[in-house]
Amino acid sequence: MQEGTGKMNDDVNIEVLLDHYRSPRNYGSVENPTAQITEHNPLCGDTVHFSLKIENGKILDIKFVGQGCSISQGAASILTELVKGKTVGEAKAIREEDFLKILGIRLGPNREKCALLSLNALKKCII
Amino acid sequence: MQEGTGKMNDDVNIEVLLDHYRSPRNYGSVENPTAQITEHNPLCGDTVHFSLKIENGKILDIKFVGQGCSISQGAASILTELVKGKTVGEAKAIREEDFLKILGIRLGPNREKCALLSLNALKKCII
Amino acid sequence: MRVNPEKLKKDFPIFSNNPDLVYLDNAATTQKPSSVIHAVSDYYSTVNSNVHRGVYKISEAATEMYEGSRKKVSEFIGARDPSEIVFLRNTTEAINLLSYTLGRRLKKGDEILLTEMEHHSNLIPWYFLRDAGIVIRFARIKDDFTLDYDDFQNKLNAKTAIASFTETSNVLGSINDVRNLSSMCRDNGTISIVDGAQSVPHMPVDVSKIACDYLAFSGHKMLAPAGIGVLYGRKELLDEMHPFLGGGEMIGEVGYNNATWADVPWKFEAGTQNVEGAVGLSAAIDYLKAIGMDSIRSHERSMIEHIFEVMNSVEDLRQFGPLDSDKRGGVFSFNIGDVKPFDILNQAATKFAISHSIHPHDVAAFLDRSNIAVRSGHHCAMPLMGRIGVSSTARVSPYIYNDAAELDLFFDELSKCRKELGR
Amino acid sequence: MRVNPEKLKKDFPIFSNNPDLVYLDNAATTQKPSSVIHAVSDYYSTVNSNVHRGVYKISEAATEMYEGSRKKVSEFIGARDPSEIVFLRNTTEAINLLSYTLGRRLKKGDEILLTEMEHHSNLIPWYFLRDAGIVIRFARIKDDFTLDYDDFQNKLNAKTAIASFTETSNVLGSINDVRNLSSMCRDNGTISIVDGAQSVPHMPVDVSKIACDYLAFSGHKMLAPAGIGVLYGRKELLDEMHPFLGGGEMIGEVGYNNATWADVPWKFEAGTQNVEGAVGLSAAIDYLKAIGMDSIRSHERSMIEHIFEVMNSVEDLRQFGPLDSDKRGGVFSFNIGDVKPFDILNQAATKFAISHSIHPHDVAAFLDRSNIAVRSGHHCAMPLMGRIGVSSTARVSPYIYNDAAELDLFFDELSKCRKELGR
Ligand SMILES: Cc1ncc(COP(=O)(O)O)c(C=O)c1O
Ligand SMILES: Cc1ncc(COP(=O)(O)O)c(C=O)c1O
Repeated sequence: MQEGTGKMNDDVNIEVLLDHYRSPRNYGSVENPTAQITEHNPLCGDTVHFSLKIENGKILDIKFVGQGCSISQGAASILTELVKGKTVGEAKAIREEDFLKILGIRLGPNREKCALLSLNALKKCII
Repeated sequence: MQEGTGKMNDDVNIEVLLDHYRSPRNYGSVENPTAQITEHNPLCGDTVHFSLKIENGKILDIKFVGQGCSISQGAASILTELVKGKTVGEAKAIREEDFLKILGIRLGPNREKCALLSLNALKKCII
Repeated sequence: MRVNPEKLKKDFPIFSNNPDLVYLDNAATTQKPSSVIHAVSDYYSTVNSNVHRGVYKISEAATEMYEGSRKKVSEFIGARDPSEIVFLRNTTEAINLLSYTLGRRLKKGDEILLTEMEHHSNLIPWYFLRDAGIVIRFARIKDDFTLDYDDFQNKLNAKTAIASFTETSNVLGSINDVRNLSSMCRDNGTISIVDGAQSVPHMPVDVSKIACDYLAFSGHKMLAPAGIGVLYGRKELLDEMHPFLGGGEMIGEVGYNNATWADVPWKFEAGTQNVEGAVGLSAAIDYLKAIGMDSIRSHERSMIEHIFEVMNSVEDLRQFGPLDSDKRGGVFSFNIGDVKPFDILNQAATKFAISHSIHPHDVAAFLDRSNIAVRSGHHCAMPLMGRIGVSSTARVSPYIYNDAAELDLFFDELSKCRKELGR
Repeated sequence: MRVNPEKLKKDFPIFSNNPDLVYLDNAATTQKPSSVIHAVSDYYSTVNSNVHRGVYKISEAATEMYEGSRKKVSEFIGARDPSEIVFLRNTTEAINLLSYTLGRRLKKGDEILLTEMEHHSNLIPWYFLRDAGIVIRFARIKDDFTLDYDDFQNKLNAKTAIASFTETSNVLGSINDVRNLSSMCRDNGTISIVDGAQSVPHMPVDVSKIACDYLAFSGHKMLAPAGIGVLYGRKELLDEMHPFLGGGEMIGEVGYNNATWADVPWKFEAGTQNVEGAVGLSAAIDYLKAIGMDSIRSHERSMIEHIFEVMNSVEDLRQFGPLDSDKRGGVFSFNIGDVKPFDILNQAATKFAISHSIHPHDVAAFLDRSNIAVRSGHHCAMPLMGRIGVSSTARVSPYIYNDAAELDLFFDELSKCRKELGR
């Protein structure tokens, strides 16, 4: 019961995430996006909006705006860096487990929803 | 938990009830009844049918037919003896507690329903 | 593994507190082993909290337990994914959920096919739809108390939107071939619903093999607490259904003028969840799996075969159920003499008709003197009572903690009852 | 009697197992005292069985406990008769029962009056009726977070068939004068429904004084197990209602073509009852009555007054609820900075808007490091979140085992959180 559940300081990567939260990368909106999506987490109202420019199956640009907790917003920022320049196929292939591993922080089932909000939004948007 | 619950032999009166069950009094149907009712116990399908001849507010005759367990049928027989000759007002005044006391056997809440079937039927019928 | 009732019995505190208790009413509800009782009280004593929405340790832990139980249930019945498992109160609620939500889409003249051996919980929810002009039909049972599959097939027609049938009858013990029935439904484009209340606790049940659309069952009949039950549904079907109860947890977004729903299964779990119930159910499944569902089925088969062997020692005994133990669960309904339905004309004419029978209530009360707990009544299957020509029956339904010696004791007392109360 | 949290805490095993736990999420669910935990496990270990239909000792005993619990509940809330108490799963199910059954009688254009501060469980069930052309209206809340009674009165009109309102808001802590509201309803010929989920556990609630038509509440928010809740309804009204769930126990007689219903309250209790839940609820009521509901109300009043005294020590704190402790339960919702609803245009323009606020989830996660359990999110009241101009809040809701020292610890940690996470 004491393990694996939201102890924010237990993990080295929490600082990386918090840095993304405080200074989000790729924040804003792509002009003339070819795809965009707004997604909410009903748990708490965490919101992310992604706008993308995709050409020939490649993600040329991706930006986000959003509002919510450090985990949802930090994860969104990290995700933009991760998929920018990748193909749509590569982005779609990122599994939930993979992304959680990349974030590298241990989360309980409830906070996981925050962390996975942006990945799920992105996947819905690039179907 | 061990008390008051259907130990058929604990009570002296059980023999009286069983006698009524085996040799029911007033069994049959009154001819040209002025009131009659059929009532079921949904617990088990116990059924009683009462037919009555009431004149000037007095129960001149009452008979029953029925089918069911010893308690429901014995109680019906006892009830006919109890109210025959009484006024409707007197019959209506018999409370559940009173009738259970007259039966004189200890019953749990589930078997009580069997014992009270006939009293409830009679009351509905002479409203 | 062979079921060892004597050993298992030690796991159930009720039997140490009532050493003489011969509990033979397991079709109504089962007793609880210590592991289940402790799972529930440990939950209260360590992580009790609201699931899904708490950003703190005990809530995360409770959520893991709750969703872990869902996963365990899904594996137990062979579902493809935990999201196909909806936690509800019991079988009754599950079938009502279906009648209310699927019922929304039906139109006047559509038919629902049931069988003559259904429990009220698989009758009344459908009867409600009659107000909307839905027609309810019943597949007949045969004289040997098995389902008439031809009649079922014949009554499936272009209008049959839904068929709902029990896997094991709680009165007759008849085991229906629900795989066959579901396949007939599929071929006919009819939704198939299996009432698993009396099968899931007693034998291996695998929805991937049955290939039904829905399956409902209750925790309290399989060693778990009351208040927790399960609706399995194929994900594609659950996805497109309207929600049933509205409230907390089942929503996506809500404004004053609009609302969207959460994904399944949460869409169907409005209000604060019975987490301790799910935790108890998980412990119950662990207990049952350790024994093995195949072993449990074998044990109950041996119980009913033992009953078949000794039942004729009781004079005037009538039993109601298939005599082929391949098609028969452990349930044994019987009467002493003919306990006919009430018929006022007949009754008045034949003077007093009880003489050749003992009412099942009197049978049960007599057995209770020896601490043998059996059920008596209509078993929430009144129409079936009429069908088999009785007003009610007594019923014995053994489980893993019952053995042949207990059945022998039961039959001994039953013979005494026949002598003392019969005429 | 004064509530002695330190002493009471010893009755709750979760606190001996988690000595540092500061549990402040009681509006979500409460912890369970040993007396409740033991009532449940003793039930399993002594008389566990099916109620109402068993003609054997343990079933009679279980029935007495189940119906005894009903009697206790009826006295606890001042009902005239136990038959006015229906056992259900929780508040959510109770309100859905009403929306489904009362909804049958409504016609297009009929209105239902709610308030802006309702929980999803008192919104969505009514929203479902919009499909049938029913109009939902909302009595407004004022800037001081109290209900606007004039607006409620104004919105009651000839078409208002039903009004459903909470006694205490689970977000704002506002206590509504439900006696007044019910009287307005009665004068208007409108059915009144009180959501007592947040009041019955926290203060004396007496339906004979409120004179409402219905009251709903949940066991798990008042020390009892999950899976048991209560609908109180005036007998005359319950009598004439259509049943909700169909199944075992709720019937009178059933044939293949027809069915009649049992008397209330059993008409509404389809399926195997959660007897252990009722037994646990009974033990919980005993525990609460021994303290006294007046004392509990006083304790919570002192808690919220203490909060008012110290809350300003935290920079940028915004609180959402009436500042008059006469009109305020123990619930305390707050944010650090402005946690505005998401607005994409605004968001992109202001570059990055989180700078002046800390998201409630981060607040809760921070507090969790010190084992302080608080809720964060929309509290199943999304529309209200919009109304008070936030996307979500953090919430503290003390109960009988919480004291001022715990609140002080909470505020200390909150100040640290403000420093560490704020910018
Ligand atoms: C005001 C209010 N109403 C209704 C509910 C729903 O209660 P439950 O989830 O127990 O059905 C809650 C709590 O969740 C509440 O706070
Ligand atoms: C065949 C069958 N279906 C449904 C039910 C209803 O189960 P529950 O009362 O747990 O909802 C039962 C048992 O009561 C049953 O035996």
